[in-house]
Amino acid sequence: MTTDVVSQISTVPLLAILVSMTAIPAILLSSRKPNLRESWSFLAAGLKFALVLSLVPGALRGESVGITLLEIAPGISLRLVADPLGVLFALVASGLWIVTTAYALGYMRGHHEKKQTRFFASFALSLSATLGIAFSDNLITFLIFYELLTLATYPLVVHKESPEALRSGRMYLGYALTAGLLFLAAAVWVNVRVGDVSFAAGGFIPEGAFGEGELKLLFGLFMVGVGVKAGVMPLHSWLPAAMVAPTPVSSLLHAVAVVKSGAFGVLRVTGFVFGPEMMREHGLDVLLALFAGATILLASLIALRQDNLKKRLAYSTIGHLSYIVMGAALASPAALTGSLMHLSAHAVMKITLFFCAGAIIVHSHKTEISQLDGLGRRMPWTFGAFAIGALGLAGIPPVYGFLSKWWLSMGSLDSGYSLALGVFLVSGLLNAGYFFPIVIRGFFRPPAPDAHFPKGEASPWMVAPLCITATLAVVFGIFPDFPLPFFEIAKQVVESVMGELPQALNAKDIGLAP
Amino acid sequence: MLYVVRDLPPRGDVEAPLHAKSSEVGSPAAGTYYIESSYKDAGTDNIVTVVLADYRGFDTFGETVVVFAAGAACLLILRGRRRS
Amino acid sequence: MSSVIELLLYLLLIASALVAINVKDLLAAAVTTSVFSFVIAILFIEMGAVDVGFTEAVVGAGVLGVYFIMMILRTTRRTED
Amino acid sequence: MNGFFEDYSAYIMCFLLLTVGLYGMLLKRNYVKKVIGMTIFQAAIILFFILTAYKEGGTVPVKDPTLPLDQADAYINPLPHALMLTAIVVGVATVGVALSLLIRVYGAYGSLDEDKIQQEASK
Amino acid sequence: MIGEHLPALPILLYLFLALLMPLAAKLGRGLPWAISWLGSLAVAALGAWGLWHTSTEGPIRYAMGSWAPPVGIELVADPLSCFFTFAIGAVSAFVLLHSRESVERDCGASNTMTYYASALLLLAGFSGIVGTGDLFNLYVFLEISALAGYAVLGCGSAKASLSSFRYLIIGTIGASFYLIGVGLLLAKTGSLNMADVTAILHLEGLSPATTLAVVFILVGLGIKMALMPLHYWLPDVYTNAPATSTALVAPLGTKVAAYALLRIGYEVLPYEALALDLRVFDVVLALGAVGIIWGSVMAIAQDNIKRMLAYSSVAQIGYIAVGFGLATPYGYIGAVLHVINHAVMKACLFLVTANLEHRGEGVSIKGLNASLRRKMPVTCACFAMAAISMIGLPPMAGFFSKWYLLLGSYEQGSWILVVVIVVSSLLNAVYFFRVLERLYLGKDEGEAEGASPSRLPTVMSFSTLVLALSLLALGFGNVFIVSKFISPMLPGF
Amino acid sequence: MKSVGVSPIVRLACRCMARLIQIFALYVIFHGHYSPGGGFQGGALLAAAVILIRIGEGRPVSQVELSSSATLGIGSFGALLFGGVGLLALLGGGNFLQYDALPSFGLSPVGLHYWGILVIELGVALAVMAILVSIFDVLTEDDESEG
Repeated sequence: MTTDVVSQISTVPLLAILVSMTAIPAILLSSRKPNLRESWSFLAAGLKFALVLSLVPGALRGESVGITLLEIAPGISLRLVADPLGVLFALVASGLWIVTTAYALGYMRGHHEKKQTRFFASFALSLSATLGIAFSDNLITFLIFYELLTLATYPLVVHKESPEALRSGRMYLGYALTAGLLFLAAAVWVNVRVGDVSFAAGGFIPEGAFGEGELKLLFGLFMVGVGVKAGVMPLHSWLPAAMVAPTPVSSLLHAVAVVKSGAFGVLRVTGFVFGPEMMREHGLDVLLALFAGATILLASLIALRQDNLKKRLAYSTIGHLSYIVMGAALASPAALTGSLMHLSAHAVMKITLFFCAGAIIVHSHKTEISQLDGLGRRMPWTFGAFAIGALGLAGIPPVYGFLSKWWLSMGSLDSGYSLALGVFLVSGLLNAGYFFPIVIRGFFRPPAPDAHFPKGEASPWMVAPLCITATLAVVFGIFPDFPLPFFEIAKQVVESVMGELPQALNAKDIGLAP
Repeated sequence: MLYVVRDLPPRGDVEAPLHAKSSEVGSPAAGTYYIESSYKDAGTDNIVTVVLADYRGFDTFGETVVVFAAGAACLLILRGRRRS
Repeated sequence: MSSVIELLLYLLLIASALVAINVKDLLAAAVTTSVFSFVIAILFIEMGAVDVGFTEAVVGAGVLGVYFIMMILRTTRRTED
Repeated sequence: MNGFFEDYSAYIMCFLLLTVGLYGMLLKRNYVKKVIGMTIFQAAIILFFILTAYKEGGTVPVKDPTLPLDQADAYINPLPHALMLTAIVVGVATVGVALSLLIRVYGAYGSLDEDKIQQEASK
Repeated sequence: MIGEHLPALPILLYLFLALLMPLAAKLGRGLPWAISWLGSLAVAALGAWGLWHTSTEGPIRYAMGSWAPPVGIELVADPLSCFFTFAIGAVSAFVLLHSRESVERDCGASNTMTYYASALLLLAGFSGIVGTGDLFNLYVFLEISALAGYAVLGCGSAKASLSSFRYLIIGTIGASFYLIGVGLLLAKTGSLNMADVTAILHLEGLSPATTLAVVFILVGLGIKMALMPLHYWLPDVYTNAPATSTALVAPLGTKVAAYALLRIGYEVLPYEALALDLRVFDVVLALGAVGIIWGSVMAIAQDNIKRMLAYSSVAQIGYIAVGFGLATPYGYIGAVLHVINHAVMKACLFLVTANLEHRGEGVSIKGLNASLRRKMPVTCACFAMAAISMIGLPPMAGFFSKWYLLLGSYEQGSWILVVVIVVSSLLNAVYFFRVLERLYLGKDEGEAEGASPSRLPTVMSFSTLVLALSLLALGFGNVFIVSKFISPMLPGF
Repeated sequence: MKSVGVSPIVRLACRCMARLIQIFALYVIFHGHYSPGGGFQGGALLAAAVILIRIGEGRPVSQVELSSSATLGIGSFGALLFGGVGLLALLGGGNFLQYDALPSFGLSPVGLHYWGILVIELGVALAVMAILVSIFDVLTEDDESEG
């Protein structure tokens, strides 16, 4: 990152990416011994998280460390740099990989899934790609990992190899590859006009490099490029379709890694390519905000009508991703803070919800919401965690989701788009509207007479992770900097991009309430 | 087509670029050089033979190779497939 | 065209070419091709290209003719155009 | 020099011959006819080169004791002749390969007419 | 010694090895095979050395028989020609290494000698086209490679002979057109030497006759390189020919014609007149663009993998034509880089089909199933890598040629081209993932482990793998190649 | 080709013609320096002679003249003779085919060119004769059966 802070050479970002890549051969070689194979995954996940953690102190000081690998096109290097924004995203992704690995172990074995080796190998590769995206220093490095992510997740989407899965896989590829190509087209264009593709906090495209119309077109290309993965409507339809994948995939990739890399891409493009000033100057912020707002509302409405649990979660994901996009679009310090916090908040909460859904599917083989009546009493832990996640997504304190939504709302006020505030409020209600009935059905409705529920809870391999993430959601809601300093890092990012902190922060008011 | 033909040097024109002593950029024109110096260079009366075998010997080597290639090609295509 | 003979040769050339291409019997076509080669060889010699004319006569009228005829004997004389 | 017809009719004949050859190669349906068209086409090209080499009043490019060699205009240009010797050989070689391919084609399809072979091949 | 004679050495090496084949076959049965791939390797080494040498010390000109150029024949080794020589040697070395058993199967065991002789003559022709500085000499080598090409392409089944015969007719038209063009140029300039003709034409500009010459030369070479409307001979030939021949001709044959086009178009003919009066570059660009889309769409419609790859070649040649037609440094870099990238990709893909045929698997896409992945893991992995590169995903080689072409199109402000390149990448993805899906997903319907026939010979999987891996190397090394070798060879624009 | 049924007169004519053609061919090759003609024409004439015998006498007899199995070998030998002269010049310190760099045996450079040309013409003649006959052989071979 060509921020004010001089970047130091450090191999840590590279190592963090390589860790899971080197795990792949190990996983493939030990395909006959499941226990060994899974321990490789655990080992890689732990190491990766430790490596990312070691980057946190630097990020808190606002430093960027990284390494230039090789020149990949004249004047453009394959360059990995851990700046605060990248570290934030990497923390979320690598931290949740550990829990997901545990969960996946329980899920895959409980579900007797086939081809588990391929599954775990692709998973590791996806995580490498995700971290690569987080640590990319320029558009081309970003694009390389972005495409790698597409390829790595494709086997996961089509994992079941049913005709439906294949169809979804094709759809996913179609969307993602198109997006990648448009991104490429945009990146090349920038390279031709600006002569540089390195991200810089506050944007690196100089005023006047593009004409008015060209700028809008460029922005459009970029936004389609990253918006597909971020599920911005009307580019979202691959996401519900991709729900045919096994639930650990849906939870980590389609709630955290893949879709968040899209949202992360939006943040990178708005904050580090164009910059808030240029966005505002040329009305790009309104353009993006319109799409984001529409997505938030529409996705919530569609979610209301879904009976399939995972589908409902998928549409909810689409809505919440657009929160992040909206925060990026509003481009005020407070909104950006909210956006960054929602990046982590939504991850923690949505992964909880998907874990719960997976546990329900594996344990009771129920996939539709209408079949869940009374199940909560059999699976109290699962449904309890679900309730916490639902509360958070609806924006009710003391869960983490409340904080992020609060900042977003603040941002909508001080950026002058108060209409956005309305969007957040309405969507909060809608969130409550589509999540709470599930909890209520689970705990308070009597089971249907023909329902055959198994006894007890799901496997501890699955329940433990979902309890952990639910707890995390609450803990972060109360102490936004404990155990991981998400809020502090977000502050660094905001300061570097906007040049100022949200006003409320200047009053030394940090934490629970503004 | 007539338009193009008109642009060519007339038949038998001694002034044509091909027959000039040197080209417009001053390099010697090959044809005239051959006529003037072939006997001097190779002591052979037949100018075409000298051009063929000496000045442009590499073309002729190529030509011989073409013949060889044709022989190999015909053998390859038609021989040795009784078993199929 | 420097002489009537040359003009006649040209006309013969084009006529034999057309016949070779259009005659319905392949063997006749092959023989006409040899004639064509022979005529064009004479033309070459008339224009001072003795070596080329010689070669064309040997090759076109001789070797190629034999090849064509051998090939036609091995396959078929029949053709539809 | 001598009027258009005198100067250029040879070129025109040459181009006519080219057209005849091309017509044979492209439009004839019989493969042997295509090969014959090919020989005519190549002969026409050779004719063109020889035409460009010709000099009015020039003699055969073999040293003549009565004509000093530095009178270049007295000898016909040998360069195109040499080139065309090569081209003739290339032509023979091509025809040889073409004919051997045709023998195989006939062996498999029993015909040398494009339409019949196409019928046979699509069976 | 080597430096002085460098331009002639690859050609002579190939020619002599080919001529020695009858002798070699007498001495040992496997000798023709060994000689041919070792020879190619040596040529690759010469090319690499020459590339390094000429890009630091400038081009080497070699007068055949020591006759100064306009009188004698001149060979030229500059970075571009050495680059192509290297590509020819390197790709063919691995294809030939791979070829031993498929040649015996497809062309008969008693024909190996003539096959390898023809293959070497084919390569000799290619390197001659690349190395020569004389217009007529280029024709001679064009015909050497063409004749040898008809032989190796037509020696398999009767179907192969049929399509090879059709190719012969159309290819002869192409070569003859080129010859007519040369004749017209000779009549107007009196010279055959490229540098000489260049100087004269730059002085005089284009007259009607030279314009016609340009048209003939471009159409002739266009046929040889299978540029869009002149491409229709290609799919049949590639589909029916023996596997090795396709793997030899498909990556190199059309590229070499493209090289000749590049050379003559940029260097011999006067650039301004071509660009402004004739708009040749625009025409080539448009044809290339149409070819890209047309080839990709046709590839999707095919069920035979070889046919699909053949149509994909038409599309890829379109890329090269586009780079050529852009007539900017980026376009040029893209075109040249794509030549080597595509050569390696196509060689790899056709070797994969050769492997499939060798194992008795069909080359119909519908007939593929997931058991192949178990039976031939290396082959499948190579196919996947090459396919990803063809689609143009980073960091495989294919991405970077696309990158430069995109840079070039933006520079020209040509939006349609950007769209074409993007759309064609998607179409590529469609037809390659169709195959990948069948290879990697779906039920393993194969029989039990022991029942499958003999394993693929190691050399076969080895050479396929080397080509696939070099795609990665080419991808990561592209900056090195571009800045070190391609940039010095840029013509003045 | 079948030799059965060819009348003795034809056979005799063929034989005589063939010898005449061969002599003429040798003349063409060696006199190529002074009059039209040279390696290729001479080679083609030699080939014509052999082909004439092949047609007139039938295969078995004509094998004595030039064995079918040796044709490609002789062809490559002819081409190698050509290439060898070039290579010899290369090794002698000149460029490929630079005749005056050949080992001189007391000849002047001009003489070297003269003799060099003669040798390569011989090579060409050998190659052309062998290959043209070989193509004729292949075209007339009846023993293949397409399956």
